[in-house]
Amino acid sequence: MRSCTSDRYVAERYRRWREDNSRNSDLIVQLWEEVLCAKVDKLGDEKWMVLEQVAVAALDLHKMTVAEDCLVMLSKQFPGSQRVRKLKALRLEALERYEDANDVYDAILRKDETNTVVRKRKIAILKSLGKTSEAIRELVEYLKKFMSDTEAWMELSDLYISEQDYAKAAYCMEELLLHNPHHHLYFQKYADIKYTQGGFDNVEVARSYYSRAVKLSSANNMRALYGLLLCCSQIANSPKAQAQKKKENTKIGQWAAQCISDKYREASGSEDNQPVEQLLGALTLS
Amino acid sequence: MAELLLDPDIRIWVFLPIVVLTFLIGIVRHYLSILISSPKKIELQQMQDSQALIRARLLRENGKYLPQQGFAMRKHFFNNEDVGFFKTQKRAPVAQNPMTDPNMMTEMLKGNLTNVLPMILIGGWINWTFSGFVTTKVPFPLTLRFKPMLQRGIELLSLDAAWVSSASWYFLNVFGLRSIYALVLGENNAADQARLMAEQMQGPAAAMPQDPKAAFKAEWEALEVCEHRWALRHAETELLGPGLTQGETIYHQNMVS
Amino acid sequence: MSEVEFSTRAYCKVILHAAKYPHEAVNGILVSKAKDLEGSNDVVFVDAIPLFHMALGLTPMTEVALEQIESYCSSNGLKITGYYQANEHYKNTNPNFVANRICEKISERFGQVHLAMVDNRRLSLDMASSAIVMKNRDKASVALESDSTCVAASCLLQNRAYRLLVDFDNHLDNVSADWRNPELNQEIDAVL
Amino acid sequence: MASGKVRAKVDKASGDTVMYNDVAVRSNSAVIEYCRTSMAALGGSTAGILGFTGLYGFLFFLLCNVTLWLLLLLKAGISWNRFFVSRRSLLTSGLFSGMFTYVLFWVFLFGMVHVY
Repeated sequence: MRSCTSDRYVAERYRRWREDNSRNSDLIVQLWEEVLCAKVDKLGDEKWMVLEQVAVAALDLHKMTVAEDCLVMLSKQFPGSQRVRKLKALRLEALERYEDANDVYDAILRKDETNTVVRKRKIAILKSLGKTSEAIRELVEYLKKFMSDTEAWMELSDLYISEQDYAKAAYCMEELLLHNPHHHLYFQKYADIKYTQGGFDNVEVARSYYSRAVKLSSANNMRALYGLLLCCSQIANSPKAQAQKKKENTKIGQWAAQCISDKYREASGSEDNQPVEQLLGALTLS
Repeated sequence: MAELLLDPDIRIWVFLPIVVLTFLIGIVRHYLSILISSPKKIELQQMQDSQALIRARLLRENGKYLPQQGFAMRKHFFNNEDVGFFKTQKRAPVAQNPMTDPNMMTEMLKGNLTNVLPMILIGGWINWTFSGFVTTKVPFPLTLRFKPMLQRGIELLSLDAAWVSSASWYFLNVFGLRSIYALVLGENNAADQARLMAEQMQGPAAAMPQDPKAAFKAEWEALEVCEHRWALRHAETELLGPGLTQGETIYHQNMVS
Repeated sequence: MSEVEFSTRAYCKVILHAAKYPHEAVNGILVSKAKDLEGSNDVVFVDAIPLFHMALGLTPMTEVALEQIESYCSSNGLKITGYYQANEHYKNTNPNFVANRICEKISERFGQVHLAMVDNRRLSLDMASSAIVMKNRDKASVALESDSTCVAASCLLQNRAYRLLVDFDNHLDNVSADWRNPELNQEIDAVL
Repeated sequence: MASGKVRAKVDKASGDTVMYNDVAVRSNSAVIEYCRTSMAALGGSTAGILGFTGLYGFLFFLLCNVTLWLLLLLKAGISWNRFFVSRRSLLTSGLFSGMFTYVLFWVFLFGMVHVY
């Protein structure tokens, strides 16, 4: 009885991870080996989803035997499936046989040219070969066809950041803002990029976006609060700013600093947090 | 009013079987349609068009969250006279006749096979097998107006409107079990005849792929008139509450007056 | 040519940080005792402070973190003397622009800075040899505090102690998570 | 990074923008729909077996609905506005489709038990 509830519980956790798209590879494989492996037949139709999930996680951890067991079961059940073929190609990738994997992906694409996952895998291969600029080029091509793929825009943004092309990275983040204009993390990241880009105007833009992120997260996003503080102190200290702007920014900066130290006081429970106070002193300028 | 006494055998051999049959047929239809329906194949071009349209719509709706420059760049990408996406991408008007496309034909055939055919067959069969029975009485009074609805198949003028004939009982079940199917089979199941009927009424026009050329034109027009108003102009003010700048505006007003 | 030595605590934290986020690049700061540095060319990293595992290339949070670490160091008699990074790529041990830029920034303020890269290929459960490569101009050689350092690191990895590790990103997600890692420090001391 | 699409709605009372997670809202209403259908079926069966006729049956339906509503509010607790957009729509939405199921079950069991 107890084991029955526990494997149901594990299946429940698996399902949640699948839905959230979270990559808990080591936990997935650990639970698989400890609990689910022997009882996978009890899961019914969900079995195949779990097997796929475990196979990917095992490949992530380079546990080839586990992955191969799953793959054998899956290909026995679904002999002609493209999805299983994709998993097999994933295994080839894990074995660093990129050429072979690429061939498999090409074959899948010939059958179904709208398979976005496979297209993205091909770009991922380029990335794992260290060919960042080629990956960027391919991803741009991909995005010309699939313009509302937010995941791809996100990846492109990160690739541009790693190439220090912040203006283009910001463009990609803008795309994410369009898709999800009420999510504070996107606003914060956009502001991060703008701040990194530097220059008076960009910092001002960053300040607006940090403020929005703070508002959307009801002042719970520490990064946005810190970012707001940084922007304000930079603007207020800049020789380009007029007196009134300086005053305004000092005020916002002080407000952000207040919020930050409130957060710390809340977390540490009334004990005064010396490094933070010092830091705020250092940042909040003359 | 004289009470009618019904033979208890009607209960076992007519009343109950209709309920059970309707329910089971719904379940079978659900699985049958899963069995024979093939995943819809989408053309790359079609996908690109629809994604571009989504992106343009989002730009119109949420463009206010971008800085001026970002918005202008995107608008230029879609709407520029020479290089804009909606201007340069030429799509052939969609073929009007679905009969020319063999894929469409088989899809339609399959749809008919699961929807229309069983409905006619089973409806007819039930009508034929269980015709002419008075099966039950609704526990609330009804006006005469309901007589043709509830007493299909029995033409008794003097019968109270609350009595239900077997054929009508079948139709009541078909419509009433709808939410039970949702409960048993989950949302979007194929067992729901009533929903399918509604689709049938609209005819095949709704199922046709939309014409990308017209959609591009419409989107281009909508985007053309869309102006950029930056929503974050007063982000800081909103954050701190009105106190920050209000003081200053009052000051200006005083200066003017 | 100077000698660089990692204390067990610093070394374990670097390794655990890399192990906690195997699919992402991680970076962090290495600190030494200020008084040990006087009149000596050799550097002993007594502690490591894990910084980020997401978006290494963006500066604002790095600035915040460096400010905080600086004030923590100055009040505890420590000094920032090094920077470590583990790349996202398995085989790549070359410092990228992020590493170079942060090192420049640090050396502007604190003088000489050592750049340590984690060699992902040498990370394993038994941690047979040191997985750290120094990438400075003067090619300093690396030493670990004692022979047991590697054993301790392997022990911690097997216990999955990396789940305890808190880096600055975790701290920003949840302010009550302390980037000084008092819990993990106890765990490391217990293993020794 | 983001979980589900977020939708905004302007709250008229305070003029504040309130964010909703679209996926979560939809899944909540699906669960409510489930409760409602089950309640209608069970309530209809009860009414049929007990032999309610005429107005009493409909009153019983309303009673069932209000009870379900109160139970849902009890379950949601003080922070109901974290789960549902409005409290009233919790009561009124889907009243008619629920009624159809209710009547069907009512007629069915009434017929089975009381007519013959």
